Amino acid sequence: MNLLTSLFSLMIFPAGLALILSGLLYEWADRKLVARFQNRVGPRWFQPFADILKLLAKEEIKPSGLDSALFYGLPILALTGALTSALYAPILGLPPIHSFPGDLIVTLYLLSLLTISMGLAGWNASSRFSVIGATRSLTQLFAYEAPFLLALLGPAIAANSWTIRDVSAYAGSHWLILTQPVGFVIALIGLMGKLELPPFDAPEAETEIVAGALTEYSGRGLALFTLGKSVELVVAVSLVAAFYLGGIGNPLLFLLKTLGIVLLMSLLQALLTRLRIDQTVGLWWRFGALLALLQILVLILVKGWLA
Amino acid sequence: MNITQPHLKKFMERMVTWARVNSPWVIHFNSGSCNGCDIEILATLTPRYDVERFGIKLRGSPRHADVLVCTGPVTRQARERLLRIYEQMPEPKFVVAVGSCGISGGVFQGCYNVIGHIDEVLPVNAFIPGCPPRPEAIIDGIVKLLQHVQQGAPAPLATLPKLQEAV
Amino acid sequence: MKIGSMLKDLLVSFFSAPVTEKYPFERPETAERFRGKLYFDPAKCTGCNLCSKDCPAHALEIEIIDRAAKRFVARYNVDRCIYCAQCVQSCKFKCIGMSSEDWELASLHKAPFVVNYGKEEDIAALLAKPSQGKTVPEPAG
Amino acid sequence: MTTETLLQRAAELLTPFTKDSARPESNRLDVAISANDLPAAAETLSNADWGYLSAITGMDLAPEADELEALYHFCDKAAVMTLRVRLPRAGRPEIPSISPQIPAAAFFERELGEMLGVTVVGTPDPSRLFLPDDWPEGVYPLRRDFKQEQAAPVETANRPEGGRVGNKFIVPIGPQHPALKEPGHFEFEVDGEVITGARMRLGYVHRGIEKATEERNWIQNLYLLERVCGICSHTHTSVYSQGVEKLAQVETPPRALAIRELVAGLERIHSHLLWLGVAAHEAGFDTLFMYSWRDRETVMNLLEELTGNRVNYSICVLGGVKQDILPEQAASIHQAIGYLEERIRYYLDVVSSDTFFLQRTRGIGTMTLDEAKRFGSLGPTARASGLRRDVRLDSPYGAYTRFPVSIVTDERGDLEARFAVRMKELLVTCSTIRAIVDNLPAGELTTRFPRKIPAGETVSRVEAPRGEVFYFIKSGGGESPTRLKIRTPSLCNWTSVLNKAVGHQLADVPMLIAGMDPCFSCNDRMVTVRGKKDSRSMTWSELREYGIQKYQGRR
Repeated sequence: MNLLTSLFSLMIFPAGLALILSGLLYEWADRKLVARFQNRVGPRWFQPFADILKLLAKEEIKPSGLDSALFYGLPILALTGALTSALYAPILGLPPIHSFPGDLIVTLYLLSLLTISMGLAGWNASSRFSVIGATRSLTQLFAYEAPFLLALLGPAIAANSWTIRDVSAYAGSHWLILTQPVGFVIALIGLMGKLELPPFDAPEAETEIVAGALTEYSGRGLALFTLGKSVELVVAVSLVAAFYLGGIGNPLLFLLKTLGIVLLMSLLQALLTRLRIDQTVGLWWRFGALLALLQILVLILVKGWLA
Repeated sequence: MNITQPHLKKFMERMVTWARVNSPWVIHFNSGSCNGCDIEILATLTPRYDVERFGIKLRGSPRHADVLVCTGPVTRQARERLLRIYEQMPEPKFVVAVGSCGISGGVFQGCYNVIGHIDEVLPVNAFIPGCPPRPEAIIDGIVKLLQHVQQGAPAPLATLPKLQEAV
Repeated sequence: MKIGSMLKDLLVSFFSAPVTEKYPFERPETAERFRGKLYFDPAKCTGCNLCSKDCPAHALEIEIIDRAAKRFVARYNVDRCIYCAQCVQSCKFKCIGMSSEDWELASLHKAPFVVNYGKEEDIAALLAKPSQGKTVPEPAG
Repeated sequence: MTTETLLQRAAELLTPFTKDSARPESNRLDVAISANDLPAAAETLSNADWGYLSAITGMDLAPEADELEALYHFCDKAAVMTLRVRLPRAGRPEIPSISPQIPAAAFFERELGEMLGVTVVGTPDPSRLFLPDDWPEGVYPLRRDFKQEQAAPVETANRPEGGRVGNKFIVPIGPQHPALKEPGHFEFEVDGEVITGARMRLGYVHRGIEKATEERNWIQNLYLLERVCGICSHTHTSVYSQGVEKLAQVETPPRALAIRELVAGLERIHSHLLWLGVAAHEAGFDTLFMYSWRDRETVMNLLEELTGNRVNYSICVLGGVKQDILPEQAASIHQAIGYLEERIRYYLDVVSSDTFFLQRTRGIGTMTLDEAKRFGSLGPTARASGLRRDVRLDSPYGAYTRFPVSIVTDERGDLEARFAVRMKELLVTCSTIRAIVDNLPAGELTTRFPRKIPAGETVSRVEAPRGEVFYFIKSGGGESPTRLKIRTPSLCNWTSVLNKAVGHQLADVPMLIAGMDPCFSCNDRMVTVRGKKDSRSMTWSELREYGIQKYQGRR
């Protein structure tokens, strides 16, 4: 019997279809807020659905001279990476469906599977712009991965457990944003680095390298990649919300928390200029990693002193 | 399943046309224009006109685009690039000629380096005269094209000479 | 050296209505000097053809059927016209003007771009016989 | 240093080379010299720091004399000194290059070579600049006997290179552009992210306007020249009508001149705000692009209200202007300028204090004063490096004597300085516009103007938003000009941009070229079309092979 319920929860409700729909809605919220900050009306609510459906119905062109298995396989890999990471994350205000000790680390690496597959897709393509886009997204991956991980480890250490379910339960009782404000800031900025939102969108800088790694993709490949990115947006935002903004209360409250983070992110997107790739890496390594390490150090001292 | 086959197919057809009409991604190419029409096209993206409310996004790569908005009287040097961009756009694709130069050569008719009409190089779906047309007139042109697509008129597949003959 | 120097502007426009004009649903009113589509009044015309001589884009030709009875037909190409109003400037009898309301001229094919102004029977007579209007030098290549 | 003393000094400097000299106008001196004295003459002029090379005009004197003539125009403040070199028309006329002495001459010589068939000996890059790749050899459009049939397309194999050539990695940028601008074609040799070399090819927007002016009468040319560039259309009509009015010795009424200066000011505001938005978009700061273009709509409304069109105003007529400034329009000008002035101050503060934006502009593409002089750069780009060059002050034309402007310069010379100079310039323009509207001189709008212009030559210079526009107009007494030379400011600024690009990051290229141009190439990629139709595929090398065979007629 639980095969049917787990199949249902995998395919339909919290993980599969509902996740994709909420991913598209979050992406619409992000685009609408950025447009409103720029004094524009912005897209209608069903815009991401129309984009994805149109892309799926478009003809797919595979430029010659590149490995077709990789060309068709990587978008699928990217989307599956993003979808599976949702299994352990508290999405849509529900406690995670499955959890096992140490699933925090697995989720984070499943999330960066998308960036790695996009980098590989860019590297595989023949156009110079995808190659440059791929190198940029991989260099940026190494830049923000460490501080982002450390920022999420803070609450895990505070709750001294590695499973997301326990950490979010622990975070439910005390608001970690107050005790670890630096951790929250780094997690937020790390989130924008992972999702390659401006000011960290050098890998797909439209005016320099057109669409970076995705320049060659059209039709289905492009649809799967954009879908993967919006699902990643949902998963990462709910992870940070669950850890820092007081766990998963009732679903409505959790929805407000995630939308609060999306609002903050779109404000930063509208406010800041895109940084060159060497400036982003410099920023991450000089401030990001340092502050995150400091935060962990302080946390361990405090825990040691308390215990 | 076969009784619902035609219904399913019709429903899918309507859904795909709905998606195509509601998210027309645009790519802009200046084939020799004086920039008057180009700055009006760009003005449609800015807050006062904001075409993102129709789902129109300016894309940099021909791979991602559905509508090629082309300006200028197609100089001889730009002709091959124009063909190449059109070749690289996935089906179904549409071409909008903006400005009197693109439709008839405008004030540059008879210049030695100018071909004159975009529809001599590509199959054009919509013409927007004006020198330059106002941003509202450009939006009006694109809305007319989208309404035409809405009525289910399939886009003319690439009927132009293939790249080999064109080179 | 501020981090977000445009923050105030962003917040102001976030909480106020966007400045976007909802074009196809509400039509903006244009300045009354705006140069839209041409209109021609054959009654005042004398067939002097000064307007089509100075047109930089060969967009206007006046066909003279009967000078005394003021029977003229103006063949106006909407797609060639560059909306510069030199014809309005050259015409001494004020029979040509540019409407400031009529600027939504987009169309899906080129047929509606040739417009004939004049009395119905003159236009019919003109369309009957083959027109030998000014040939535009065909561009090379 | 009045114009008279400047011209005398130039005459003295050139006495060893002068064959004969003439003074056609109060501020112009023509010096005829022989071809091989040219480099020496250029050397003495640049050593004596006499002005700068503004343009090279090539003329074919076919009906009168079987000769070509190359005119090297040097300008210093209001003085214009032209070196005239006559060359035989038959065979391969040759002229020594002066680019070793004046690097800015390289582009002019490239154009002279391809348009008139004069071989410039020793010019760094004699390849084609404007004419298309498939233009037949030996056909020169600006010769009098040029017929369009001679120019049938000829297949050539020299396609722009892309991808990995040897160990160099070529990034082609242009001619298609995600945001806007004239398509040109740039090729940057890239080592990792740092640029090691840059090559450029224009010609995508070359429509052959200079030849077309000879086939149209004086009135039609007004509207043809207005469409040389859509962003500074008023500049071209005012420089053309000012030159033709000088040729026809017609006195333009002061009210018309003031209205021309007013519209030129409004055009400068719209052009600089446009540039601010596009440069911010290149840097990835889309919010500034959205806000600056939203505020630009105010000045576009104003232009539409005054002239009837948002971009090609067509307000200039030979001998005056078409539209008048009525009292209620003066009120709306005041109201709009008030709002714009406040917003421009705000943008000046944004571009000089936003930390993230300064990361992309401070210290990028820094050009020192003498580099600016050597590359012959013009307009705000030059003034940002401290070069005090502005035609509205050097040789005031039209109503600029009655409503003067003050010059804005900066010493830093980097991108941030160029943003600051343009914004400060706008503040000066706003106050000038207010002064014009308040005391608009009374009087007529236009005067009678002959249809045939008496024979003669003249030089007309105007300060466009991007720099000095130089026109040389020669009339043979008929209804159309015999020669009309247009030199737009961008041609001079390319050299400085290309040399500055070397050593910078690829990500800085759009910012470096910002305000000028293209960013994405669409060529050099082949396609396998998989789908309903037949699948055809060509690899890149296959197509090049195909192209070469096709061009040699074997296919």
